[in-house]
Amino acid sequence: MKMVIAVVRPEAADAVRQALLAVDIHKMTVSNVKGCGEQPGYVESHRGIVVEVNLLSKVRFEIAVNESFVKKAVDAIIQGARTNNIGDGKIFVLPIEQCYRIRTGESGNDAIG
Amino acid sequence: MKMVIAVVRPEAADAVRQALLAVDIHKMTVSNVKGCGEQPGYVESHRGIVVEVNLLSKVRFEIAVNESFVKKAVDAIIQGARTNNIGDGKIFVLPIEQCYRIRTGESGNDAIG
Amino acid sequence: MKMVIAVVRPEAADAVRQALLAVDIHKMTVSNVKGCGEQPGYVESHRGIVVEVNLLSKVRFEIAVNESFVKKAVDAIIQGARTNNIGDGKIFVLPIEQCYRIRTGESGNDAIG
Amino acid sequence: MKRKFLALCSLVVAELLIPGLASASTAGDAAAINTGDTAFMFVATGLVFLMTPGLALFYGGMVRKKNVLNTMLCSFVLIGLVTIQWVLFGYSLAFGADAFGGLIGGLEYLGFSGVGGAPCAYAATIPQGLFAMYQLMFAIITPAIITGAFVERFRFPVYMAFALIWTTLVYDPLAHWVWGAGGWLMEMGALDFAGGTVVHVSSGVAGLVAVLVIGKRKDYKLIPMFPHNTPFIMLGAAMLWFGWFGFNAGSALGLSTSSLAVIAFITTNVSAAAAMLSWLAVEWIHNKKPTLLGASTGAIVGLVAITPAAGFVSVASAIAIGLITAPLCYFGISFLKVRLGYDDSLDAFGCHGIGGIWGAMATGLFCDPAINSAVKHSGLFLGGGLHQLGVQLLSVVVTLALSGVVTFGALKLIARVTALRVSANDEIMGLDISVHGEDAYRDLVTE
Amino acid sequence: MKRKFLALCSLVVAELLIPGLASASTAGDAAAINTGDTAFMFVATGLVFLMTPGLALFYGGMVRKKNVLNTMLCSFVLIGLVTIQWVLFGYSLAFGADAFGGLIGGLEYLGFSGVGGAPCAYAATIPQGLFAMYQLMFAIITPAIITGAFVERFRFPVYMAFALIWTTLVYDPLAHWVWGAGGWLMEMGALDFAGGTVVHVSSGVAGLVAVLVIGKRKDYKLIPMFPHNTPFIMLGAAMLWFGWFGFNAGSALGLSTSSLAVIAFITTNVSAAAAMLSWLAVEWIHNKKPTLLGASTGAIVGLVAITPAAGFVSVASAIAIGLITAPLCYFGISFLKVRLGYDDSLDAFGCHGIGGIWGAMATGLFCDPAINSAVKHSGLFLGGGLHQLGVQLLSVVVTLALSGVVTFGALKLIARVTALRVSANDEIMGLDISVHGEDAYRDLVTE
Amino acid sequence: MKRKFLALCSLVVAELLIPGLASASTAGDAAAINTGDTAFMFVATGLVFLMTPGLALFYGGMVRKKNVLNTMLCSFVLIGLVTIQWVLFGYSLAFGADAFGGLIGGLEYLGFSGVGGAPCAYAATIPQGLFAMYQLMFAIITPAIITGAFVERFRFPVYMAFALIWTTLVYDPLAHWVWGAGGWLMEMGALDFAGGTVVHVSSGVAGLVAVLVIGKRKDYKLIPMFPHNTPFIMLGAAMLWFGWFGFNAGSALGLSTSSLAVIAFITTNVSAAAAMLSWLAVEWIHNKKPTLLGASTGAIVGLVAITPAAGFVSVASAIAIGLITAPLCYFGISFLKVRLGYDDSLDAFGCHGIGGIWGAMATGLFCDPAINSAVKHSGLFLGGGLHQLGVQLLSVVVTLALSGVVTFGALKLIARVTALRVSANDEIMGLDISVHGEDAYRDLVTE
Ligand SMILES: Nc1ncnc2c1ncn2[C@@H]1O[C@H](COP(=O)(O)OP(=O)(O)O)[C@@H](O)[C@H]1O
Ligand SMILES: Nc1ncnc2c1ncn2[C@@H]1O[C@H](COP(=O)(O)OP(=O)(O)O)[C@@H](O)[C@H]1O
Ligand SMILES: Nc1ncnc2c1ncn2[C@@H]1O[C@H](COP(=O)(O)OP(=O)(O)O)[C@@H](O)[C@H]1O
Repeated sequence: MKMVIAVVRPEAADAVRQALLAVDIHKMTVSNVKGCGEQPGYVESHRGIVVEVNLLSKVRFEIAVNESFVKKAVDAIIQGARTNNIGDGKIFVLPIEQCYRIRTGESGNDAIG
Repeated sequence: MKMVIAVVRPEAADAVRQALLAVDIHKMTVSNVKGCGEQPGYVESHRGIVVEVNLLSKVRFEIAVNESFVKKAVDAIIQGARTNNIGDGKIFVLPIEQCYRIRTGESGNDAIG
Repeated sequence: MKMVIAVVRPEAADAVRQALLAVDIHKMTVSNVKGCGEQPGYVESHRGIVVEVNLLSKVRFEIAVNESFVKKAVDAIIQGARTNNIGDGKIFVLPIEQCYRIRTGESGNDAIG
Repeated sequence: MKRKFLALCSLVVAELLIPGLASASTAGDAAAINTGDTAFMFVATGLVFLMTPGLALFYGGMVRKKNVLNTMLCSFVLIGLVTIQWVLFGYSLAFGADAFGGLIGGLEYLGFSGVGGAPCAYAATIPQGLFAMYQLMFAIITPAIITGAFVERFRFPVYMAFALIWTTLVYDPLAHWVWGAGGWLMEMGALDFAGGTVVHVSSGVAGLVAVLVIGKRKDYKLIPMFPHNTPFIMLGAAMLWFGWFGFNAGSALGLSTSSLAVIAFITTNVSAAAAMLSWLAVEWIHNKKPTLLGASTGAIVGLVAITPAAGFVSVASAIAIGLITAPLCYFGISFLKVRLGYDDSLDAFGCHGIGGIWGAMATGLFCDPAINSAVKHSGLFLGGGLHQLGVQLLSVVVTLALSGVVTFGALKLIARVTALRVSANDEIMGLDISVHGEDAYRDLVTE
Repeated sequence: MKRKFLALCSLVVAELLIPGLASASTAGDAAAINTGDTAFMFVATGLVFLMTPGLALFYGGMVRKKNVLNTMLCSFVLIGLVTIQWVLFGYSLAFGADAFGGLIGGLEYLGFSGVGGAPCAYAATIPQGLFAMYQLMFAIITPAIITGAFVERFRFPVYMAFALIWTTLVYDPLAHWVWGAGGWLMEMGALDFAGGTVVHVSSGVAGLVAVLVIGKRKDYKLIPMFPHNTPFIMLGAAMLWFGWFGFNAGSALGLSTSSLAVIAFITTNVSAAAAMLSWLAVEWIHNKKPTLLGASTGAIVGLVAITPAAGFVSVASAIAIGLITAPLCYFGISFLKVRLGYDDSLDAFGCHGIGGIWGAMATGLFCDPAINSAVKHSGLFLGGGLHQLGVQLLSVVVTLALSGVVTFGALKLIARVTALRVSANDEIMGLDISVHGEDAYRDLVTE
Repeated sequence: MKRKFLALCSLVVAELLIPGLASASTAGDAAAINTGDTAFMFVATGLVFLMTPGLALFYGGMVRKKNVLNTMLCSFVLIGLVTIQWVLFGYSLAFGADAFGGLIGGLEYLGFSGVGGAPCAYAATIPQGLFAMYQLMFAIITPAIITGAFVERFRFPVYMAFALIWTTLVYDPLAHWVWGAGGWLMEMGALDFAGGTVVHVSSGVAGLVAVLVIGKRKDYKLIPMFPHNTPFIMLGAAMLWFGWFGFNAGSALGLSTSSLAVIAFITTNVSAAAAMLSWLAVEWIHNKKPTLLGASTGAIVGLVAITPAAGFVSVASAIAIGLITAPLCYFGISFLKVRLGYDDSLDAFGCHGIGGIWGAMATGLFCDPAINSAVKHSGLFLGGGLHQLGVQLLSVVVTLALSGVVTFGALKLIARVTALRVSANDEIMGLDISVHGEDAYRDLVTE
């Protein structure tokens, strides 16, 4: 089991979800984050004082999948989020050792989907 | 050392915390997330146009524990969060390779608690 | 590749970012969380009823780095966040199995920076 | 709701067919109209109007995020509902000539018939249409106050029905008894300058009875659920305070015949100020944490308490009334409510019930014939003995009884037909999403 | 913008040099001034002023988080822009004596010259300075309404230019035709009590034409983008409603010569109330989800619809006007807009265009000489035949034509010089950050 | 606070015991009362009242999330504190007959004794009670303005004491000198229509001195801390603007004796509009980012600058005053403040100090006897020479001196007894939680 963590542009979040659904990945957890990387920030101004802001709004997906779904998930995310411009984001795959479905107490591969 | 990540219903969050405290797990990090899975969404309406919303509010716990506490943590979370209805959420256990307490610079098993 | 997760005091977040930049770590994802641990909470009062609140605002950093940068990252975070008072927070290092840059489709060590 | 809507429609059609029924006369007795008084009462009416949205914010800020829209709508919708009720028959029931031996007003003003530019006996220097609008604003906010007690669990359609019943069977008769031509409480000498009993005691007790009938919120464990947006609370309180100038000073119904408007303006502001400071002082003594919620609540209970007394007492008395109301309500909310274990969500009873009862009694303690010649017996503290206090007590008891009984009866009756509360699941989801299908704030940045 | 600023400066300097050009006379014909009327109109002016910030909140709450400041600024900045335009020449164009054969007002009031404490023919009992300020507030809010259609994509500097052109070439002439001395629409007998055509139809159709010209938001897919802050919407709606009392009742321009102010006050409130209930009923019938957004929208369209009719119809007619406007607008927004596929972001046309047209026509259906002697022909439903309806239709068509054509022409012309829309990237980032360099809310707790 | 509370209580008790001390007379000289004027001044008073909650929002939106409630409470609580101070003795100090050789007013109005329905010399056509309430609202907002300088670090109980001292030792004497019967600044010919020096210069400089005494916020590094909620700022600015109509037009104290109210109404709105546009233009020139914060700030400094001049200058002059104030304040805030390195958190000095000084001087440049016969010497730009400018300068200097010295002295004195600032830890936690034990917004969805 793997945890696929993706950080994408806010405006791409919807397309990512659609792409995931299209490959039969329905379960995920989503949150607001701020990111910084190569993407240039923007300027805020406040009564004549101008400040550069580098942390930009991003959306973070957390998708736990069985091994066989990892590639599908990664491809779907890339498909939904890629604009070829700096700031498209990253995908990280982390190992999951165990998983439980709270409702049933099931664990392991069965619990993930 | 393991990272126990749990996504639960907002209304269960308090019970989960109590259950964790009861098994002597006091340290945790909590955040708001949105989740989708099997649980049906709800309908929003806006000046006569009706839209189905699937992302529901959930609360995410991140609890780093030593191996011996993993089962206690999982059981406590299940106890606090289980309603037997779709949407109760998931628990994921990920490996932690190293841990530091910022205040003291300690690392390893001692730093986690 | 490792995922360095740090939970620090909100007021230290800026210093942590500066310290990371100083060791050439520019990419990171940041979010608001609430944490509880040893740090004492505070009291809220509401029309004469007083309640103890234990979940305190914290800022969570998620920084994916190659092995060679782990120590730099950890040291920088500690340098930026340490006040020697209870509540300074924790750093967790988790393994990353794979990483992708969405913009280019690159993967592995090259994709992380 | 559907049926109610159809009923409304047919009423309107009926009126359109019966010529003249609702045509407001324009040929006013212009000579009697004082434009200064009219301008003043127009302002006062607008100010009291603004109190209901102010209350929506005050209450809305206090509930949890998942119930804010339901809470705000419960106040806001009454501007719609009670306006139509008032125009169709409510005004007539409250301010028509005595009918049924003084129990209620007659039907001569149905559909605002004849209510137009000419003055009437209630206010000789302004158009009756304006007087009726002014009184409407009171009729709107009164049931809105009740909602503070039972929000976060009450079914919306049931609420609409309940509000309609309550305003018709409690507010309209009470207004008639206290302010209507020949109203028996007024005749008896009860003093209620701007609605201490009619508005605050009646709604406060209705809230208490309602929560006793419908029960606690599922997750209420005697600890408060904290406000989700305290700046809204202060803004709401400020709008209420601002509006209250119209509420109390406007109750003089003009500027030309007396200086009561100015007196009431001063006492109102002074009592609110004193109660705000007094509430903060109590908080300071209690746990050294004076709060913005406390300052706002203090101001409101100071305004509640001075309402019946505003045009009858001196400035010094107004300070005393304000100073005392804050600890009384504080005690009621932080001790009595917890001890007795009822779940008055936003303290409708704790603020308006307790504050209103204290204000009504305080009027019997401090009323002063030197301030207002309508005061026939000086208050107890001015050496007038217990007489006025007794009358005030009676009017409080009558209000408690009428409002309590009707509220109880109405809810019990409705409960036979349909559920009063939303389902447990809907309550957990929050009423905004489950009942209204809308979410107050967008959380995800993608939205 | 820089150039405009310089132009403004030089105008001001010019005025300073030409003595007397802008000196407001103080030696008013004090005898004619009625202080009650003046106090009333001062209040009415203040109330209408407040509508523009109210609209800023109403609109601001409805857009997505990333565009809220741009949206609010589009309304708020007009208080600045239109005030200066009005004082320099707008008022003169609208209310000066007929020039160019009645197409527009003359230049006698340039720089508010002679507009001071003395009354004028428009309102004999209040200072002309106050009359001019009252009318200014209408001039401010009208272009602000348009913005609801095209927010979330329009360039700000272009917007400033467009607003200046539009208020000069559409609003000022229209106001002259309908309300100016010898205005030809008024002479023809068109009834528009407080601006149904001048304000609402004109701005609503301008919004529609504008979005047809500039196109949809990039990510608009016929499903609405949900409001980011619904409590702001209710607060904005409440401020609008409150202000509308000044808008409609104030249009009687005083209290001393007629009771129209009171009539308009009543019909305004009643129509808004009926429309609120009616909107909620439609939502209930549709999907059992009455909403706070719906209650707010209903109230607004009820206010829009009664605007032209407020001083001409009975209370019963006002109820009917309100009840009918809600389903009309609901249908327009949820069906027509989707079917035709234009992107009227916040339904400026759906609410003000449709509601305004209905109100103008309804005036021809319900107007009643018994209410207002200015009504020469009873409405169709009062047996007066089709005459008034025809005149109303004509005034609607004239408004649609003038506003539609000028809006289209102005935008097409500007589009030759510069882009109307922000870049795709800026639209995605949100206009707050990309255009204004500011972020409405701080998300990170560190900030 | 406890002790202060006890002191208040005993005063009240004292008054209750000394009969008549505080009884407001109702037997007013009704003949002299003009109901139109009275209605107007009632409205003006309400409008100025609303400015303080408006300021609470304006300031509250500008601070960081963790300090919003403290910031709002600092303004809001003054409605309580200053009301009581004013009623007990403040009004008498300011508007009583000269005592101590004109340094301060006498004690004849202690406890509002004799302040009731009858008019007084200050305003012959309205009840003195209303005049006193109107002036109260000015007394409330003045110290509230100061808080903008030192929020996010000042101790709350110390603040309460400071506010009480400041309003008594700075505001009351200043008001007496400028507006009181026989006030020496007024006698000398200083022109201050609505409080440019008394309100704005005095509070602005107090803010500057206070931050010099207490020092910077711990984490202030010459870059601004961004507002946490900019829509609140616009709403606050709009409420201030709305209220300012009462502030400036109301300063004519009526409508019947002059048309100054209308003149002031026009100049006020025009100056604010010009300053808003001018601020946006400066931002545009600077970095092409016109902001909503800028539009709001521009409007406020335009209102500040016109305050002393409102009833003395022409419309064209008002435009000029507004156009110039924005760049002046912009420069002061973005350059001077940074260069000199003081931490005026929300620019109380930058807006009210600089804008107020400019306004006072501008009155000496533009004042026009043709507008107001109280102007004895035309302004410099109207050919009247330097005389009036000199008098204005003197009144500014006197204000700077009095307010600066008392603020410095009071803070230094208090600092001997107790700390002025919260602890470093509390400052980091935020004052809302550490000082008040409440959190403005609920973040976790579980709450
Ligand atoms: N090493 C990293 N660790 C954590 N988050 C990262 C990392 N690299 C990128 N991100 C996230 O991805 C976002 C986009 O990265 P950026 O470098 O701007 O563009 P790109 O991925 O196209 O090179 C960042 O804002 C950040 O949230
Ligand atoms: N594979 C997954 N990856 C990430 N989050 C998940 C996953 N499965 C479930 N979740 C989280 O758990 C929540 C509940 O899941 P759901 O399928 O609705 O109910 P249940 O867990 O009872 O089957 C989801 O809203 C989502 O936040
Ligand atoms: N085991 C843990 N799992 C998850 N989060 C933790 C854990 N321990 C600490 N934290 C986070 O670190 C924060 C600080 O911890 P605390 O125990 O208060 O102080 P310290 O780290 O100085 O001992 C907590 O509020 C919490 O967010």
